[in-house]
Amino acid sequence: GCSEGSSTASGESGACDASDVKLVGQVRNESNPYEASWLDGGDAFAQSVGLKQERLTYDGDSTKQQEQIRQLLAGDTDCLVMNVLPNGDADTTPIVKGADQAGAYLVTQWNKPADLDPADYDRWVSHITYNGVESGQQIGDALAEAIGGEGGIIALQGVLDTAAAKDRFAGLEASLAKNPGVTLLDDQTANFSRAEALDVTKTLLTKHGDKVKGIWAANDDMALGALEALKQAGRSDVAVVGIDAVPDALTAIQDGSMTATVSSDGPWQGGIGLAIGFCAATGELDVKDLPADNRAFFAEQFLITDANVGDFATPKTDESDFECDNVFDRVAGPLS
Amino acid sequence: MSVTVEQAAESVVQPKGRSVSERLTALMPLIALAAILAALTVADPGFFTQRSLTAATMTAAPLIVLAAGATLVVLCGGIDLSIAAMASLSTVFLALWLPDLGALTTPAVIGVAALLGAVQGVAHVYLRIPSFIVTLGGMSIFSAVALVVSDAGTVPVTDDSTISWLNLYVARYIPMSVAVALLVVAVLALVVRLTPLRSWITATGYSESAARLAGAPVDLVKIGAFCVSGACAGLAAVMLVSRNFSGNPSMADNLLLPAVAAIVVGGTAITGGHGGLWRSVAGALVVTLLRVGLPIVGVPSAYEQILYGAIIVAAVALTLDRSKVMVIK
Amino acid sequence: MSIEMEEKIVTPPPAPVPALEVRGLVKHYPGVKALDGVDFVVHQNEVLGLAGENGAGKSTLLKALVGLVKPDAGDIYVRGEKVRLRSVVNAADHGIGMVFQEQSLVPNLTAAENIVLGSEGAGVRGGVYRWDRMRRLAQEQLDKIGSPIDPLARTDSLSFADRQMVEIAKVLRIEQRSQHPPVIILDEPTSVLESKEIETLFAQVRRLRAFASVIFVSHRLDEVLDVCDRVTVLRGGRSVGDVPTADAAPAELHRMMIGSTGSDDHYHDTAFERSGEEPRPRLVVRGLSGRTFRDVDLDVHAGEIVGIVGVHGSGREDVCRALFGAEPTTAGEVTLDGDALQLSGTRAACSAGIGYVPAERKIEGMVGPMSVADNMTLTRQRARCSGPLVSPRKQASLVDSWISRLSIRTPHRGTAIQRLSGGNQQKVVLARWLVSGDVRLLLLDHPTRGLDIGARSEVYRLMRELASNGVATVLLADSLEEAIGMSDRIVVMSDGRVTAEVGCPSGAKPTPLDLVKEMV
Amino acid sequence: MSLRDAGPPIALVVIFAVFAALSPQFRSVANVQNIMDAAAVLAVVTCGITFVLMMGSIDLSAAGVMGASALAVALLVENNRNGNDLGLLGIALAVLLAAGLGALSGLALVLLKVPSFMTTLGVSAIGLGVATLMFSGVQPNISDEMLEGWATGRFLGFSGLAWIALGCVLVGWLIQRYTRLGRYAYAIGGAEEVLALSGVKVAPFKVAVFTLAGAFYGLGGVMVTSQLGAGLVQAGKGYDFAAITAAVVGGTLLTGGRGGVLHSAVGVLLITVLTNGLVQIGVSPYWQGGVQGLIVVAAVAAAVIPQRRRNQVVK
Ligand SMILES: Nc1ncnc2c1ncn2[C@@H]1O[C@H](COP(=O)(O)OP(=O)(O)OP(=O)(O)O)[C@@H](O)[C@H]1O
Ligand SMILES: Nc1ncnc2c1ncn2[C@@H]1O[C@H](COP(=O)(O)OP(=O)(O)OP(=O)(O)O)[C@@H](O)[C@H]1O
Ligand SMILES: [Mg+2]
Ligand SMILES: [Mg+2]
Repeated sequence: GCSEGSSTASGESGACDASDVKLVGQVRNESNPYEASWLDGGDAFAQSVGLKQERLTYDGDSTKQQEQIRQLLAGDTDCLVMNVLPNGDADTTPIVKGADQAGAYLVTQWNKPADLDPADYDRWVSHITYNGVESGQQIGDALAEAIGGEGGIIALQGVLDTAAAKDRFAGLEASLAKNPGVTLLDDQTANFSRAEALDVTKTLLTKHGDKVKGIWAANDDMALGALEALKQAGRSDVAVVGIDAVPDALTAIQDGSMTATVSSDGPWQGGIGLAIGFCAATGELDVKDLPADNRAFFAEQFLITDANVGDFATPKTDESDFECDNVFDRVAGPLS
Repeated sequence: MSVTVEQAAESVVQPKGRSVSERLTALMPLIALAAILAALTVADPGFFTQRSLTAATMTAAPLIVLAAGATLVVLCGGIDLSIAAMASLSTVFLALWLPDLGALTTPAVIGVAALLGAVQGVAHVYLRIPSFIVTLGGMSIFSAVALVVSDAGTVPVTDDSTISWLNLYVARYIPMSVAVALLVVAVLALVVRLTPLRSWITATGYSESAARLAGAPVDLVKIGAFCVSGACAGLAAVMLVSRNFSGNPSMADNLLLPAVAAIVVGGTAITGGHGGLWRSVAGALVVTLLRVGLPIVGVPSAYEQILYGAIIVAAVALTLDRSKVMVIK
Repeated sequence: MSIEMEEKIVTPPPAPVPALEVRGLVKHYPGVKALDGVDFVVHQNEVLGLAGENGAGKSTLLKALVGLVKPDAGDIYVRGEKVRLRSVVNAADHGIGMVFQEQSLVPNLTAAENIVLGSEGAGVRGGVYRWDRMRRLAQEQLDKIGSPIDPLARTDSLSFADRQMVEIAKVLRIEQRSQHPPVIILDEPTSVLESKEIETLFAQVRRLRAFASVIFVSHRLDEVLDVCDRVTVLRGGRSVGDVPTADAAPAELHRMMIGSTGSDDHYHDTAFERSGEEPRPRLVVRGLSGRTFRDVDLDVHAGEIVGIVGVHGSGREDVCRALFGAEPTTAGEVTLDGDALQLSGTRAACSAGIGYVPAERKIEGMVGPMSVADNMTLTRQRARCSGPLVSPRKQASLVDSWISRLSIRTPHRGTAIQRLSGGNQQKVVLARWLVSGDVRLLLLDHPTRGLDIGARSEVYRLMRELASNGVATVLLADSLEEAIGMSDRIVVMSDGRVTAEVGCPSGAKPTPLDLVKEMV
Repeated sequence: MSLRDAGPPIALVVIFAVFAALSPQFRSVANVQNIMDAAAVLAVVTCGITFVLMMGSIDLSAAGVMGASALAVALLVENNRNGNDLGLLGIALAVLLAAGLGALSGLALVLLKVPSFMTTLGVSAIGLGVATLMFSGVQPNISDEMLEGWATGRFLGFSGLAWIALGCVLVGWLIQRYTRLGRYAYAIGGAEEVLALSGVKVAPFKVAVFTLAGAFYGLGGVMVTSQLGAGLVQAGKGYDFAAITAAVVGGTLLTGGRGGVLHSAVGVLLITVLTNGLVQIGVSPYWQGGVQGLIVVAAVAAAVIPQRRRNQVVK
């Protein structure tokens, strides 16, 4: 019955046999801990439903990502489930249009142009992201508190043309408005890169000297680069905050050299995207009936400081998170 | 198909034909292409389907155009490192101007890109700066301009009616962008082959001083090559926008090394003089197959890079006609 | 060992083993039989001349002797022993060394390094340079040929002739390298030297004869007869004659080389006739100054050949390049047929009807990998085009007609020019300016460098023909004799200035001595 | 020093003077130290690439080779991933691995007769692949005191890395001036075919030069690891083009046969001063890349003015 159904009603939603589903996870590369853990989370989910995840990486190269997606969609797409991290906002549109045309189930994360809405599509099940403004503000506030609400800070921005970089910086600006004692001495981009952050921070430290009381970094990699720069400059009085909760940052928070970070749960992201798509493909979720809040949402995130860092020290996936009834448990709110 | 500039000359003057080995070296880019296709098919039989191959050629279209344009510069003995940044900048211009200029946007963007290319050519020729440096500088300048005019963000295209024709198909199976790419290459190749340009370009590439002392318009030829290279980058940008529905200041940046690789894999000598436009088409297809094919047939990411590196070197070992290249540097 | 000694004592001394012997050497190139069963012998302590027209196979033969060309058939014997020469090093171990026809020095190294290159000996220990040793080794070699060059000068800062001396100094290193009496090969070493330097070289060759054998190639038969003991003549890849110089005359050698007797008057000297009233000179140069020349005045009439002579560094070459727009000028006016010339670039010069044949053919004169046809039509594209398109038919008939007119030896018009012999390459380069027939002023810098007598004569005939068609020619000749033979008027330059002007009409030619007086 | 070599140093002085005039922080002692520290890795990488460029070849493998050596050293010295604690030996092994990758480029060049542009591009990909294999999802953080000390320790005001770079430039210069390897690399750029005519076997020297360059990149990767305290696959990102730019700005010709380690050192300082100065005077991050590109082009243009000739070939 089942197999018959899937072959005849190939265009229809939710008619796939669980064993026919093909799971694909695509991230930039496997050479950074966050994205590697994302793919591991995807593997964990795939294993829990007796499947294998196809791991794709595109080296942070937009064209290569499109090329892979196009090639993927040129194959068998009826029961294809994709959990994709688009390289930038611009890359989401063609992915969505391509998947929709080919009839593949798609979950995207992080990047999406504001005017593109999953609710307008049948097979684009969900878009998941974290509230960058909120996280930027949370760590901004934590930084302000750590320097006693008074003093100069410098900001390290991410890749300038990404929404994440812009939102997080907007969060910092909101935080600055709330903390009038804190002044932004300088902002420079270090392109989310640890090595660039090291050089930029060293230069900014010489430029502003002792006025620098804190460093706000748009991700943990840059925060860690800044920490190295501080170490080399022999400065231990500067507070550093970042976002992403990569293992090294958690260690740094544990040993007190870093002040705060915000969790974005890589393994969960890698699993949940596939889980949502899988549930839609097998018919356990009816895409049309999903509330708008579940089609595009901010996921829950947590500010991590030395008070709660122990809870996050070992990243793990919880299989129950991925059950079809629970997949939307971490919805924190609609995209604003 | 892979008649190169050089061999075209010989077929004109030597109707008796070429020796077997010469024919074979001319075919090498195609042989390399077939070999890689065969290997990928063995690894995953699902790869050798009409849909999959169509998708691969469509993917290759902008790369073909970029590589073909830059091939002219390479034939003249220079190199154009700005093509990718130029294409990125052009995507931003295209997305920004589409609402106002409508159907005129495409020619306008290509024109501007050609102009920027020519400016680099002029700087190279008259300021005597190595093309490597001029275009490296051009690369960062174009990126900065793109970042500023786009306000460091994606510029969405809401009404893509004037460029969406690039997403249609010719004769049902051939993507329009591929047809356009091949047409552009064919026109360029014909112009080069049938006019004195062939002599001038080849002479400039092999021995610039001899060409100059023979009164060949070396400066003009070089500026022209940069100009065409820029125009091709503009056209590649149109293709990219038509499929991405937006412009972005770094959209094509990662196509630089693949484009240069395509030229070299095609068998064009990086030192200038020997090579041809059709060779770059074959090269672009080889590079595309490697870029998309390896991950799709399931090679893990780390091994994919190692394989890519090894295969691409092997491909060049196969395609380069060493009798035409005096020293391999 | 002991038996040999015994034999030597008992039997009368055997005919000495030849230093080098070649039997039936064959070498094919695509479309050409460069060597077609060459036999030849070089005795010990002998200077052997090798003569033959361009493309006769001299360079190929010599390259086979130093292991650079692998013969298809035939044997090489060194001191009676059959050898297979696989590389230059291999040949050097057998005591064979060569100065190549095309200069082969590394331009960005010092002269000293070039001289010891490949056999640094004590100059390098454990991969580390010992510059003082290196300099001393090089100085020894330079002293042998009496060259005053600073061994630590960069080679590209030396003049062409000095570089040639460095090459000769370099090949003499073979004395140190091999314990056998060396065989030293000189492929056209004199074509770029001046008479004084040639004398030094010949003295050197004579010194070498005491302990070595020398093979000497030159297209100047008088030189061959002067310095050699014996001459072997090559024609079409075979040896066609072998005569002691004592009883040979140039005419006879010439006959052997080309198979018929050549005329003595190879300058094709004809009286220069002006038709009616003297018109304005075609080329008028006034006060031209540049990096290496100052205040140069020069007139050349239509149909006139003006030779410029001068020692090295006289600046005559740069004057030519300046007229062609390939060298910047600081002052001066130039008019061609009354129109002011913009010396802005080579392209402008070409379209004004000026042609230039550079001296350094390999680097500046031709595009090696391009075909003969493409090289020939590179300048005058219009000659082979119909409209904007190249017409293969037009090109074929045009190029073929010039190939036969100048008897250029090439398998085909589509052959890469680098596969031709040096002389034939030069003919193609010359033909470049002739194909369209609209050149008004020809600047010829050593146009006959490396050409055999036949080809030379052909070039001279061409120059005359062009002159009688009204082309004005400036000639930087290969030798004073050539300048005198060809020119209607000779301008002497020294230190960048014009120092004298000597009339040189047919029938009232000055002697070389007259000119030398003006030059120094 | 002849006039045509004087261009880049003059440009360096001029640019330094302009920034010093515009920004008081720029001319502070701390910032000069900072510039030297920031130049260290690039200087070492450029040292290596200079030998390749002198031969007229090109080398795009720095990024991959540095990534591989960074991961290797991070896994060989004391770290949080495994029990290794090889110290100096670990560093040597990482440099050796890098030299091996360099040799691979050279071997492919001479044996397969593939242009270095391509062999090094391929080896770069291979290096990144090897690095990703070693990375396997978890960042190795180093805790080796000596290696960390390279970046943090100071001697006469400059960090260990700056001294290492200085040592590399010195060693590079000695190799270039006083060894057969260096002189032949130079000669190969001048006229490779002539070397062959003189009976020199060029191939081993080419391989050796690429190996030497690989070793320099390897050391560069180790230095980045020391700076960042962790082995990153991307340790060498951008260094390939940056090093070529620095070498060319310093006066090394891409066609080979001219330039040298000291030229390149000047080029490195020029680039580093530029990067640092633009941040110091507060140029918008959007424009920084563009301004830097413009100044590099202008600097090279100004530097070539004294050596301009009508018929000079510029590729
Ligand atoms: N590498 C090559 N490939 C093809 N043909 C060649 C090559 N080298 C020489 N030849 C041909 O072999 C023939 C002999 O050439 P070679 O250079 O030995 O002549 P030559 O006697 O030295 O002439 P010249 O006096 O002009 O130097 C010529 O016809 C030439 O075209
Ligand atoms: N920039 C320079 N600085 C110093 N000397 C130079 C420079 N450029 C050229 N020269 C020298 O000036 C001379 C230019 O004279 P030129 O070569 O024209 O003499 P020539 O009379 O044509 O010699 P030849 O008899 O060899 O043809 C050359 O010897 C060259 O070495
Ligand atoms: Mg010869
Ligand atoms: Mg001269």
